[in-house]
Amino acid sequence: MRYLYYPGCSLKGTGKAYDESLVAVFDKLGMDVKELPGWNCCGATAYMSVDETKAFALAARNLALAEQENGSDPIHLIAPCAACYLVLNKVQKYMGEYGHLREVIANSLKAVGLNYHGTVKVRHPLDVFVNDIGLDKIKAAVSHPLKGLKVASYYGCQVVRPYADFDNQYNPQTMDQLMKALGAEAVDWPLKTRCCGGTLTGTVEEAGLRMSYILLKEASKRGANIMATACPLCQFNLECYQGKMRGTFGDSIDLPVAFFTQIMGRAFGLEAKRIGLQRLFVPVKAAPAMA
Amino acid sequence: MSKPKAGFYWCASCGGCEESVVDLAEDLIAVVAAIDFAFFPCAMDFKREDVEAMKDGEMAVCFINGAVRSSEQFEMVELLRKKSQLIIAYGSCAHMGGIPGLANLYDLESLLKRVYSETESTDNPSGTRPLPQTTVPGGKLTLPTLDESVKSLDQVIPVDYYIPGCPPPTPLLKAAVEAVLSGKLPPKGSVLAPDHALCKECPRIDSKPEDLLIKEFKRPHEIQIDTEKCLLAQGLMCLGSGTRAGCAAVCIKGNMPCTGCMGPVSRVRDHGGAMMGAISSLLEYTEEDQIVAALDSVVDPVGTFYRYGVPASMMFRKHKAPAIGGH
Amino acid sequence: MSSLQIQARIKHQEELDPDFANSIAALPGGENLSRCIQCGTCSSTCPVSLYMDYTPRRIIAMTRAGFKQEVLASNTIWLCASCYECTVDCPRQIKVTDIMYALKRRAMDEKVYPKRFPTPVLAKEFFKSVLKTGRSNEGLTVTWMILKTAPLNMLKQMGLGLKLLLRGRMALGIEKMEGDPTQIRRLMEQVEVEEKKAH
Amino acid sequence: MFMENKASDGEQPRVGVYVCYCGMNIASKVDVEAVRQFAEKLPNVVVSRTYKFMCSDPGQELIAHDIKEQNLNRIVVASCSPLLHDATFRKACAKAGLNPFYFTMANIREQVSWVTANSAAATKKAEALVAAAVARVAMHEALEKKRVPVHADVMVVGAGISGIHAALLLANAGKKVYLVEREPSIGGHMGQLDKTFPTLDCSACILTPKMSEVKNHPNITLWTLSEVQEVSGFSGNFKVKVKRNPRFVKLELCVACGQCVEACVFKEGRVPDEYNIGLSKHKPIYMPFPQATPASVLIDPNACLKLSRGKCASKCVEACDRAAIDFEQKVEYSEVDVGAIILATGYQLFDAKKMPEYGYGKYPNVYTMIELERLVNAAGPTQGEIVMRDGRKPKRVGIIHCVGSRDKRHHPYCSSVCCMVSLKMAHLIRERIDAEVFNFYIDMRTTLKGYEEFYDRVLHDGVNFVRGRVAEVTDWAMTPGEEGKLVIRVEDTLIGVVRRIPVDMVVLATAMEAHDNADDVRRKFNISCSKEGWFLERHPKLAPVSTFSDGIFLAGVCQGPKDIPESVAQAGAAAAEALALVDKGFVEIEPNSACIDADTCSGCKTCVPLCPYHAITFDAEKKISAVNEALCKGCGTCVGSCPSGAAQQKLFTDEQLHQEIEGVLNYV
Amino acid sequence: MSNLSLPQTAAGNDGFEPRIVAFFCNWCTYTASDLAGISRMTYAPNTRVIRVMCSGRIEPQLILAALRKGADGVLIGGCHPGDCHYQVGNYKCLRRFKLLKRYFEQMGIEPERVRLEWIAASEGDKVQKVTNEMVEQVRKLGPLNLAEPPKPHHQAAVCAVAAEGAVS
Repeated sequence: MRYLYYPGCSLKGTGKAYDESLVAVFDKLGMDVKELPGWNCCGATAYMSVDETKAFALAARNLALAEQENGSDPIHLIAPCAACYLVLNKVQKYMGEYGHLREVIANSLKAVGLNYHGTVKVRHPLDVFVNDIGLDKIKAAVSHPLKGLKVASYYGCQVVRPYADFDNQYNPQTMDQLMKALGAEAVDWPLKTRCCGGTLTGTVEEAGLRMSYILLKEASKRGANIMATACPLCQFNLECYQGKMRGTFGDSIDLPVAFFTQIMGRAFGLEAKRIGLQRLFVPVKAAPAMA
Repeated sequence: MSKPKAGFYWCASCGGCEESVVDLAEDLIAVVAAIDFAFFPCAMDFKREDVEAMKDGEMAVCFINGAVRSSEQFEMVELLRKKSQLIIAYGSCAHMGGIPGLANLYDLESLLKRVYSETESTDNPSGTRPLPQTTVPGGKLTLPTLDESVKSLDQVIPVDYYIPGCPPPTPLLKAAVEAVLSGKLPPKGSVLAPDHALCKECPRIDSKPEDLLIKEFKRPHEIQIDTEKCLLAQGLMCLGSGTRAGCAAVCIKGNMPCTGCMGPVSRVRDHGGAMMGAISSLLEYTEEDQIVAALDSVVDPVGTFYRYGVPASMMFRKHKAPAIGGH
Repeated sequence: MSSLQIQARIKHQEELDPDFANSIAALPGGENLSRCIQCGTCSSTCPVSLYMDYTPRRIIAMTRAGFKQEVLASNTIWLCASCYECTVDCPRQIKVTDIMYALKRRAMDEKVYPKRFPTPVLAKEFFKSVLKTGRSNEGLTVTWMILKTAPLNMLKQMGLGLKLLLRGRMALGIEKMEGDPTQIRRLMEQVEVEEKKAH
Repeated sequence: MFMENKASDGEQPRVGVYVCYCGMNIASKVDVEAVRQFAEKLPNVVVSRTYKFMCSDPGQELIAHDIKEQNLNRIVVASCSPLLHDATFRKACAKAGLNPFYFTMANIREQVSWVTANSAAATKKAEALVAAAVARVAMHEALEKKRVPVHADVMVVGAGISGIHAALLLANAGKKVYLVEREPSIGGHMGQLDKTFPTLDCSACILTPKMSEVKNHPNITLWTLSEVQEVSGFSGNFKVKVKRNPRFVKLELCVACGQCVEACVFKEGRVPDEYNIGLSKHKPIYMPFPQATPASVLIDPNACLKLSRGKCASKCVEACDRAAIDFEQKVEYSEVDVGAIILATGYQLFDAKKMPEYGYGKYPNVYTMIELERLVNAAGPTQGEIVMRDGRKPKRVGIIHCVGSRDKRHHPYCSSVCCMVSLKMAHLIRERIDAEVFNFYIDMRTTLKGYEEFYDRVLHDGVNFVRGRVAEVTDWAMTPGEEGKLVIRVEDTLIGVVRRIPVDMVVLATAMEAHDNADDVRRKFNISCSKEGWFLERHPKLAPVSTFSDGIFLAGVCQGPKDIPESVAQAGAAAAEALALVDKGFVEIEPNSACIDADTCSGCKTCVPLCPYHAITFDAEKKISAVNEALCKGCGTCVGSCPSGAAQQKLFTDEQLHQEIEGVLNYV
Repeated sequence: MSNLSLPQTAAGNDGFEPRIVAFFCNWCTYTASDLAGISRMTYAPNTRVIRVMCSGRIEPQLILAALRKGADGVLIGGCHPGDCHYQVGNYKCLRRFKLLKRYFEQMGIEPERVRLEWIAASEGDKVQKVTNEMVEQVRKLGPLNLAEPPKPHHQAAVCAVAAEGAVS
């Protein structure tokens, strides 16, 4: 299997810790994954509402770049950010479904000396870890089993909807299995895939805050002492606004929200800085086995 | 009372047809006694002028063998048509285009290129090609020109009867001559041979299984051929099941499969088409890839099913890229 | 003394836009618009519908019927967080999320979205930043957005921004892609050309 | 190669062409008058007319009249599909004394007007098809239909209400019927229901008498635990091989006293009970259900110690004073000849687990409708008490319609009964435990006699109706009132607001779907399936219980979702069709069999191994092959592979097909 | 994802309406095409359907004749493998078809001009899809225009007298 890593803009900004921890985990698992050279913004959701075709073209450029790296077998492009994962998959699919779109994009790419034949596979790290690397290999890498850690796995929307085929859309399991493999306890809760509010938190704050608040509330109610996320925006909303929520909804939630890769890193005994624990607002020290 | 006049002319042919006349052996005497050969370039010294000198319909019958491609052949057969009451297309080439008809798989230019420049034995650095006209000291020399495609005789002039075969079996020739002399002739356009397929006369028919299914096709040089057993049953591509009888199964008796020189029976529209339909149906397989694999053992479909009849077939010649733009 | 406020609620056919539905259905993802049976799954599955002036189902119905103004002026399309619940749950396989995107774009083209409403601005800022650098810089984008829409919020957001900076989660320096960012601009321009060709 | 285009049978063809308007069905797209004029100019055409409805009596009269007046000897009708009206017009020709096979049809409705957008193109296409028909019909020859005697017995496959009803009708008409049922008892799904809508009469009370009538009918041979293995032959003369699994109890001896069950070494049931959808368990030796027919116990070989492990005290054997238990029983095969077959194989229910959003299998208090049928049934696992898996009585119940129906991710079709079933269930719940009931529906479909009235009654019962498809059933509480409840999230589309409604019990009205093995079954009987797996009727309107295989008929839900009255009606229709076939005593075979011309056959034997029905034999004496018309079914494979054109298929001769080819290409 | 190469446009073929002869078996494909009609699925008007009882009846000569007589393409429809109303007729058709394709390769006939499809009685939509695809495919290829085998140009008057002339 030949992998390339597409971080996406957020992992170079608010999601830095995701970037750091993911790379560290790749390394720990002995995976040789280099960053896609010359990658650009995926087109992302907000962009879709300015000009869809342009958004698709941006995404397609990345796929075309990745395809250039094709060797004997096709490239698997790992996109950790939910939005990137969705957009890259979406353009993949739509270029197949809509001939006119395919033409416009193919011609535009040609104009800048690129073309794309649809061979790249866009993968999410959850998928890669559980289905390619396998839980046994993960278990083997665990040096600090996360005893007593009760994880509410939060998948969010776009990692499982609508294009993901690696997990159940209504009750996904991959992250839960992963957490169990790390020696943690997976809390079963019903809001695993309910939206965190996405960009609303920044635009229509009340709505956004409330949506994130609901998630945190339910997770702690079900006994979670940490929440694991697979998307930089989810993590940002769920963690960085907890202070604000206190103000708005009057009760204090102090639930650490970490990237699932950070939790893996911890179990693998990687040093805190390498997996960006210091970048979290809500300190994970509170949670057992995370200190 | 004068004997009816007859002609015997050759176009694009190998001379085998003439041989078949000689094969009449002592019967030849009877024939010569009954008819008067007014034109037989291969055997006697006649010139075109002699024919031109005849009055229209002077010859009772003219046997023409060989396919038609050159300008000379065009002129001659039209001339002979004028001078003869009956035209009999003699032999596979005149009947269906014959072996020369396989040239219809190529366009004229590539043929000339091959023959005058490319063949292993060609030594023609200057790339000389035959010219319709050359001036040499002492005058002009002319050569016939070649048409784009090879044609069967009836594609050039109206033909009254056909005697098939490569070469035609002598008994058919003899019967035809007798028929012409006695005037007991079948309807115009008939092929003067039995109207059923060879299997009916095949000495091996009893050895042909009633549950024959074919796994793959063999070529004669690939196997030790059983001298008693049905050849198709041995995997050899024998066209006897759909080829007109009348040849007394000489090839089969020689332990060789029928290659179809006698052409189809009257009810068949496309000899090769019928044969392909019949023989492929007998394949044992139902899976698409197995079928395709088995058919790979049919090395050269055209050469196998249309060896003597490309011009007379529905396709007539290899298809060129269609002219774009409406019917 | 206040009198009872009333307002005529009738809709006359000539107030509707007969081509609205087709123009939306023609876009990628819009193909099943006409197949809606108004079951309301999209609305009930939507995590934001509680704030919407029209539920997604009604937006579909109104789009189909040509209620262009109402649809484009609705807050529904801007509240859509594109979580794709409706898209995967719709029993008629209508790509509701795509339709919401299409409506947002239409609203921006026709400049009928609410004044100082952040989302379109955010989107535009995003666009600019990508065009310049090939990537988006959340920090700067968000800052711009706030300044343009609600300068006063800036103060409120300061704290958050600062925290992010301190934790190295917001770079003030501009994140650039490797290689030649002008390729992005050329790509975008070519798309415009091709789109014109296509129509 | 040297064919001249003269008519078969010597005579010069005089063709009459009749172009049908079919009201506006054809005329709205095809310029019928233009086609008429076009046809007029075609070779051999003597008369060319148009008419509003050619299939009507006056239309047929028109043909008859012209045949006599203009002494036409060939007829072409350009109208609908030959699959629909070939027979009609052949009769019309015959009435006028013309051999009916001097007729052919041009299909300018299904093949042209209904599928073509552009009018000019449609007309052109219609003309081409008419030209082809005219060219073809000149080559037609006079033919006779062959008569073959039929076997008078009938087989009915599946003994639910449809199969039972069909079998009884036929048996009462004096026909011998083989009734084959896969399960240990007949009765099907209806046997599991409590009450039936809209009359609310008890299902068992109306079904059981019919079941015992079947059991005791002298003309019915009932085979339970049996499945059809193989079907050969053709309409009127089928040979059917039936596999009969052992029940390990001698039917003729068992009186279902139940002592063996009492005695069984297992004191408790251990096998999930199919009849009660696993809501209860039965012992290895058991009675399927109280009214099971035949009234006999049976042994589950996988659960029985004796049969699975070979050693057991076999207390049951001691307990049975009639020595009915027989561990030695083996699978048996029976082969029977029948003239007609009725398929009444029914349906299965959609697996609610395929829609995780409704939490079936995750939340114990989410039930399927059929489970609830058993719960409310007095003979059910709770003796009719509506108590949930956790033992509580529900105070509020939500019934969700269209689970798996009208959903392109599962079944695009409407299962047609769920609305009424849900109304019935709502009523029963109100009546039995006076719980609050919510029905969640997309559209309310109460179309048949007495159904709307029943809806009205249920509305009056105080049942709440919310028009909206439920998005989710969850145990996530947002308010104190929702704690410990199942919360239903739905948009009340009539109000335009999303509602969260906490309930104790959720009931899913799951879709009817074709059996998983429907495809194997249809292959066995050589019929077709719709995309959804329902058996395909020959014509949706005019042959709704016939199939494309003559002599095989459909009854009940195996053809598509329907309720009990409809199923019974259809079973009646199927029985009548079967009766009409076997009572006639003979079938007429379409004269499209192949024949081999003895004079021109070269005896190459190519055709012999290719015939799927071994209808071709090689005459070693004459050294030619010949077709046995009785066995030939007219596929034409031998014709397609005869290398010397000696084999021909009537109605599809080389001449006719090549004329047709020229026809479609030449004139337009 | 399927291939992303740009669809070629039927350059220069404007106004060309392909003529396609279709041979459909009675039980599956012809019924399916009737179903397409009953369901009012409109599709390209270029096909001319000829009904046979079984695809096992269809043989090379019919296909060759259609092309010779002016068809630009030939479409064959039969029951899915295993579903043949006559058990195995469709396999015979498949075998003939495969050999014929090899012959066409040699004769320079584009393979896309002849197409064999299995279409079940319930697949009205497939009739619509396949027909439209086929018509577009052939439209791109352009007209077939097979070279006509020549006919003798002049009728020799003397042929008439031939018979009695022979006996003289």
